[in-house]
Amino acid sequence: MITEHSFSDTYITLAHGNGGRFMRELIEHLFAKYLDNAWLDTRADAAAMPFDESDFELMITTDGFTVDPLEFPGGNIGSLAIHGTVNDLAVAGATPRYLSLNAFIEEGLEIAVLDRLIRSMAEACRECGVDIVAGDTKVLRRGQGGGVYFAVTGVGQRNRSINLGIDKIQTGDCILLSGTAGDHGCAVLLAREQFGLSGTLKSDAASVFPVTRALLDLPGLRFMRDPTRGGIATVAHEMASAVAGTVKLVETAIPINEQVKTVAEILGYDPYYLACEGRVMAVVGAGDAEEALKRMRGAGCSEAAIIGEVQDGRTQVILETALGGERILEELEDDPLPRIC
Amino acid sequence: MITEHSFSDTYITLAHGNGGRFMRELIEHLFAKYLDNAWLDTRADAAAMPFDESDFELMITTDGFTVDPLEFPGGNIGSLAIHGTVNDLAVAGATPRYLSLNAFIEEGLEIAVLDRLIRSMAEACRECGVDIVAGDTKVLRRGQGGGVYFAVTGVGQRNRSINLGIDKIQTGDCILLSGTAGDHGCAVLLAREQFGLSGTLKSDAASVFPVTRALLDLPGLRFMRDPTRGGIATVAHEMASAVAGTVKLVETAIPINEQVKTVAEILGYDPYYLACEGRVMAVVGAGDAEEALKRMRGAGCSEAAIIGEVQDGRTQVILETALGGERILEELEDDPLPRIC
Amino acid sequence: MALDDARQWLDKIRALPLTSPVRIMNVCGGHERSISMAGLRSALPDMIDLIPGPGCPVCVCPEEDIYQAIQIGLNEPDSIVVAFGDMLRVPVNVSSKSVRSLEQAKAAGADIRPIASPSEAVRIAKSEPGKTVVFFVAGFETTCAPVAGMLAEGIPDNLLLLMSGRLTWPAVAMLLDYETPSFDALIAPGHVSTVMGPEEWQFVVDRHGFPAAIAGFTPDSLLAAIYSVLRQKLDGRIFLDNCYQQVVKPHGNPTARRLIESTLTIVDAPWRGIGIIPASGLELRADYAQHNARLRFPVHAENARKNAGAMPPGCDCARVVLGRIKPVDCKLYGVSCTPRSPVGPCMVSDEGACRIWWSSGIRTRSAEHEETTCT
Amino acid sequence: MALDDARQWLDKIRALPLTSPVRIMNVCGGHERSISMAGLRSALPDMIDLIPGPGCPVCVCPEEDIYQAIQIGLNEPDSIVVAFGDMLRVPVNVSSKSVRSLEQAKAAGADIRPIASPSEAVRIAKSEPGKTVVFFVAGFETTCAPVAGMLAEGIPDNLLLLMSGRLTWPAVAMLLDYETPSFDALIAPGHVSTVMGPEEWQFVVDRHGFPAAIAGFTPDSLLAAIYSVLRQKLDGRIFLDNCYQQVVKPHGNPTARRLIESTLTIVDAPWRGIGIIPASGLELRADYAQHNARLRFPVHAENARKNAGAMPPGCDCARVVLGRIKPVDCKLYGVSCTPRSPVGPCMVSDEGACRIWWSSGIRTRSAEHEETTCT
Amino acid sequence: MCLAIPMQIASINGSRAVCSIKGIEREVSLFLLQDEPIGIGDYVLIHVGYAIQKISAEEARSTWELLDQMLTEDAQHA
Amino acid sequence: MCLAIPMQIASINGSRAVCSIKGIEREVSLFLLQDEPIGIGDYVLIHVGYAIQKISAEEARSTWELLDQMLTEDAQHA
Ligand code: SF4
Ligand code: SF4
Ligand SMILES: [Mg+2]
Ligand SMILES: [Mg+2]
Ligand SMILES: [Mg+2]
Ligand SMILES: [Mg+2]
Ligand SMILES: [Mg+2]
Ligand SMILES: [Mg+2]
Ligand SMILES: [Mg+2]
Ligand SMILES: [Mg+2]
Ligand SMILES: [Mg+2]
Ligand SMILES: [Mg+2]
Repeated sequence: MITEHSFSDTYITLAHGNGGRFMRELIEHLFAKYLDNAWLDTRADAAAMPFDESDFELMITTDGFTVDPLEFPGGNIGSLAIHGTVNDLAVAGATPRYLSLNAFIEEGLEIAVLDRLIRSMAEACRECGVDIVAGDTKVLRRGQGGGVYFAVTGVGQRNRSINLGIDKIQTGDCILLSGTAGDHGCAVLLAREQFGLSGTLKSDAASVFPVTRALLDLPGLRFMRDPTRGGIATVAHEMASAVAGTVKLVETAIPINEQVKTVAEILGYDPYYLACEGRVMAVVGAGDAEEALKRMRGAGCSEAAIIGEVQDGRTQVILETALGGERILEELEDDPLPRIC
Repeated sequence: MITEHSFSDTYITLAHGNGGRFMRELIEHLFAKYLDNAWLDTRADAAAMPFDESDFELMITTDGFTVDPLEFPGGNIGSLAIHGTVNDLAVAGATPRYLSLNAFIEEGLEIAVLDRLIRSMAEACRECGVDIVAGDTKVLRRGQGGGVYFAVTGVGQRNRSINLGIDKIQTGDCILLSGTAGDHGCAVLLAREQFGLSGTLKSDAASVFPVTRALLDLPGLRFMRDPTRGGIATVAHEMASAVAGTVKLVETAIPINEQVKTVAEILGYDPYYLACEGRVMAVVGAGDAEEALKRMRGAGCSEAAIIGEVQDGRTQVILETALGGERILEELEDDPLPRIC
Repeated sequence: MALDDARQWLDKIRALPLTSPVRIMNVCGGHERSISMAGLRSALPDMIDLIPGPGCPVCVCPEEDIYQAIQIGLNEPDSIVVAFGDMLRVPVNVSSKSVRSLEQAKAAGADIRPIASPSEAVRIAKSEPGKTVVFFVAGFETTCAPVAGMLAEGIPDNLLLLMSGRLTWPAVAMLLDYETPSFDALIAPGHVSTVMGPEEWQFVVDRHGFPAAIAGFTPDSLLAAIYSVLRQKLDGRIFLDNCYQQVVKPHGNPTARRLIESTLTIVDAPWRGIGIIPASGLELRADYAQHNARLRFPVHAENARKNAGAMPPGCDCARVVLGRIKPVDCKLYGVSCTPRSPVGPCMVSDEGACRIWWSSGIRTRSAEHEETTCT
Repeated sequence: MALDDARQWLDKIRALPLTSPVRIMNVCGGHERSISMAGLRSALPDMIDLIPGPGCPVCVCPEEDIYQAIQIGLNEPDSIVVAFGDMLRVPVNVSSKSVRSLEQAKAAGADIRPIASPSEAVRIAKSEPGKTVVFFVAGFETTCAPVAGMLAEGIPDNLLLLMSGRLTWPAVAMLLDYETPSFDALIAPGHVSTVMGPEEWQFVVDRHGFPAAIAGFTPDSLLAAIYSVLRQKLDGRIFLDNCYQQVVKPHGNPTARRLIESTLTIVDAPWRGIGIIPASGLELRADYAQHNARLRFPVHAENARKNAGAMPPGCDCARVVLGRIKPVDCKLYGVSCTPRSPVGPCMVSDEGACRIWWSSGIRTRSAEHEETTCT
Repeated sequence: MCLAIPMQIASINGSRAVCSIKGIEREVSLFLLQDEPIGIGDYVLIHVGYAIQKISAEEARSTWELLDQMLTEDAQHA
Repeated sequence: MCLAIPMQIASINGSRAVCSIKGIEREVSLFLLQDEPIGIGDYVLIHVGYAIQKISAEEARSTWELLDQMLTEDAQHA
């Protein structure tokens, strides 16, 4: 049953696109309301659908990419668009195959910049073993839009025997993170040269397919997700809602780069809400957690860690602080703003 | 062999996105240069690729949609995005199945407007028998960008026995158009209320799948295309290049709405370059041309016409004028601008 | 119906006992465009040579003025430059890495907007009171009349004009004063005459003894005028025919002429590639000094800028515009100069002779037009 | 290391022989946030009640000032409003269909930009000479010192300030003057003291006999201060302790105090929900009249605007800010007032008591906190 | 140059009018025809949004038609 | 309120300095410390991009530590 929802806003604000609650409600109560069908699952990274009679399901995912600045240490919007799309297929348990690309380019963009972006994109495709098989470009009137937007759709195949899903999560499961949290969000923020800040931090943007492939045949694997917009706290919230229980994260267990911690302190941000673009959050039955950790590390994720667990209790995300206190990690309300307080 | 190309511009201009030569060169010498692979064909409406062992090929297409204004008589950017994507599959001979949707929404857009757009989108999906199975939204900083952009990827299936392509065109073939030319481009222009113009004209935006399905088993059918950006003149150019011959269009045979003619006269535009969003240009062996026309009309296209033919000669598009003179239809150089001369 | 009329005129022309080539010049880009759109050149007997003259206000607009408009857009803070769409792609004489046209200035960040009416300039100025709107006006009498109307009705303080108005008849007078005019008969411009009256063209007949006819822009009106000047030549009866009586009335539009006189003043003016033609320009009267962008802004053209006002090296636009050579006779035609990368202004505008010839499919001198040199 | 220290302090506190509840007020949102981030409330013995006081400059910023900043952004042509990020989401008392916050003004087209330093305000003003940049300054002494520094260094002509500076000690003095203060001991603000010196807080001890300690923002410093005031109370030895000696030096930062005195002036000032506290505001001195947005722009608040400056109906922020009730005691808490749709300012800022309590997971009075009424 | 097209006046409001042709309407200025008797239903020639002349019902013709006719009549009378 | 963090001065240019901590650099103003002897390597407390105080090496402590120590010493001496 679709229930009517009345939006508290009259206008779209940036908060409707930040991965938090406003965006979720916009998708649930507007897009999904109209577009609802048997295969559309707004919570899934990729959609599975019947297509042929063979052993594989066809998997489709799509993402739009906007970054300011277009280029940042560790990547650019071109490579990011490929990694982001491939990752959505990978965490869904699929092998990425084909991509489509839409480029919205702002009037006045330097061709040399575009050249670099598309080149990185091509490199990322080669590295990920995928091909862009359809594309389109539009040029936009000059705005404050930031030069270029990409929309990438990914098509992959998944063995029908794979049975992952957020609804497979159970109380007692362990939560793993394949690397440090928030590097991408923080690296992009630093690259903006706003607030007079600079650092040597690199984005973590990369394909997570090697990691997901390593985990895929682990019997206790329940669910994987790449914590992008909204960071690990937002994924933790999605897990808590799905299981109607408490997700407990342990502050001391979460790997966070020192530079990310420092920037978060300076600006009054919370690193758990900063985006990663090359990490996997995986939920695994407690008995398989150590094995999952070993496999993650074996796939090159030396900083992978078990960062929390799923518990009975109210639907919430709790952070156990270093002092043994507890703090609620609220659902992301809005884009972070620099604070003085 | 990929040859090096040096762009005459330093910056992207609107001309790089208008469907004309500048855009083609941008795609050939930048996007395709880097992204080249066995399946990518920048000239095709949809990409065919092996996927399973059954009777069908998987077809993928993608398009970005930007319209100013977002709503216009006969449609809006929501319905247009579906029709445009479905049409690219349809003219490639495929049956559209699944779509992915990316929405880039500008900060400040009225939610009520977005509501109307997505509703129209859903209606268009139902009418075309397709489902959106993956989606993503991004909110953009306020610019002059026009409120919302959509990127839609379409996946369809095509019987392996179907053998269409621009390279199948032969000298002597006839060219058909399924309805009046330029209605969409002109209706959008009128909806802008720029230049103090208004009219009752409606966009032709619609699914062409009924038309393409009706033509599909005609033995003499060589090629179909929807003449969108750049209009019928641009498609005629693509045909002329493919066959390395002359495409001759007959002015008196091309159905054009009186209002389109008038607006073109007032602003000094050429209607052959104005976009359609619900027409098919089909190339058919001369012997099947009358049958093709009958089928188009049978599929509801009462104004369908045989508008020209493919001839030996220089690679060019010639318009035979009403007075029996000849005029070259040049390749579109640039977006039209209102003229005083 | 007009089409049937056109066919009848065509038949009448074909029936004329022409024995030697006749060169008929038009001085209106609109005529040239109608000729080309209707395919008249290929439909008319070979003996008839239709020659485009200095009829494109875009082509003859001084390079310095376009440069100035570009620089205002790029450099003056909070400026908006508005211009008729035709002007946006005309190149100036700067290196190809610099900003060469108003359109490139727009891509480089200037606020440049194409308009289709002086009313839009006023509307934009009113809706952006914090900005200075500069209306770059290139145009002949027909276009200057609405601009004069706009001025007379009153314009907002923040609307300035960069006037490049031009009168057509002085250019034709200059061509006729040459020792060997490059044409044998004149098709006079219909809409200029609508405003200014047919009388302006009487001098062609009276002083120079050349056949002349005023034409409209439909094939039938153009063909009627072509028929008329051919008959004048054949029969030896030379007079100013008016083949566009629907709108070309005696004395034209007196109100428009009065408004032009009260707001604009006639000045000596440069024509791109031709040089200064005395008393051929329309500039703002002194009462409008506050709205004159030339007076309000510094001349952006650095003195050091090479080739300011000159034609690009190798470009023969000057002689093309004067009807002394045909486009294909320019060495750059189709070589370095094409609509894609125009060298001279004649290759830019839809009204430019070179552009029109290119669009008519004429690609090289040697191919179809060995006979085209007309000097 | 600091964490080990924190554990040691926690152990020392747990070892104290507390027999009755002690209410410890802090007057710094930063303290409140550190307490919440470190989970101190759940880690400390139940007997200890940590009470947030009027320590959030965002919460106490007058509604009229925010309304004024919004109206400047919406109505003054070519204006840019810059403010510290915290201020952007604070709502004013207008209907929910109107523009209620600076962030909504931005969505509605105003040019509103969050900044993280006064230097950015100067940089923006310099890079946009054609615009008027209005820096909306809400802040306590710590923040007013850099603003004073910015002014003393010299600012561009097009940079105006809308000053809502506030002094912290007069608010605490007012609380202590109540018949029944809502707390038993004070944690004094560390960074205010860094600038102004610890001496400002001596009156708490001397005049009122309340235990007091200045704390920094790490758990160890806060726990040291909590330990100190508890020991003071238990041992009956009342003094002003300084648990933040790294930066809180005698007399604070004399340069900063001198700059504040030379650029700003102390005025009676309204605190949102509290009313006017005498001599508690910092406003620009008369020498800076040219830069004073209050003087340069009309007061946008129409007199007709209902509830200007008032608290929203039903909102108990005033008593929350005064420490007289706890957030959960407000009837709107968690009902119509949540961080998602805040009614009062205390639910907006990350430093607002209601927001912090909500973030700590405290959802309803009846559930976990039946005992929370502290009046 | 001077692209202009004929339109019919549909409504007049001071010196502004809405003109139409074949279903397309355009807002135009009548300022240059202020001294002409002009009304709804009249055809005018529009250039850059301004009516520059009233259009009469004549066909495209050349004085030669008249001359030829006169000559023919003369011949018949002779 | 008054979020502030300690950083180390990496370079000084007039009243501006670049400070760093754990690999993050920030441009800050030293204007409020103009009367202090200050140099590269010093730690300062930064609030809204301004250094508001020099940081000394002390630990977080309470006067009670000192008092208790004195009391203990007193007791020992007694
Ligand atoms: S071809 Fe080009 S360079 Fe030559 S005259 Fe024409 S416009 Fe000038
Ligand atoms: S819960 Fe909301 S309304 Fe109540 S005191 Fe707190 S902020 Fe004000
Ligand atoms: Mg996705
Ligand atoms: Mg994604
Ligand atoms: Mg994902
Ligand atoms: Mg496309
Ligand atoms: Mg496509
Ligand atoms: Mg398409
Ligand atoms: Mg297509
Ligand atoms: Mg997504
Ligand atoms: Mg002309
Ligand atoms: Mg505070």
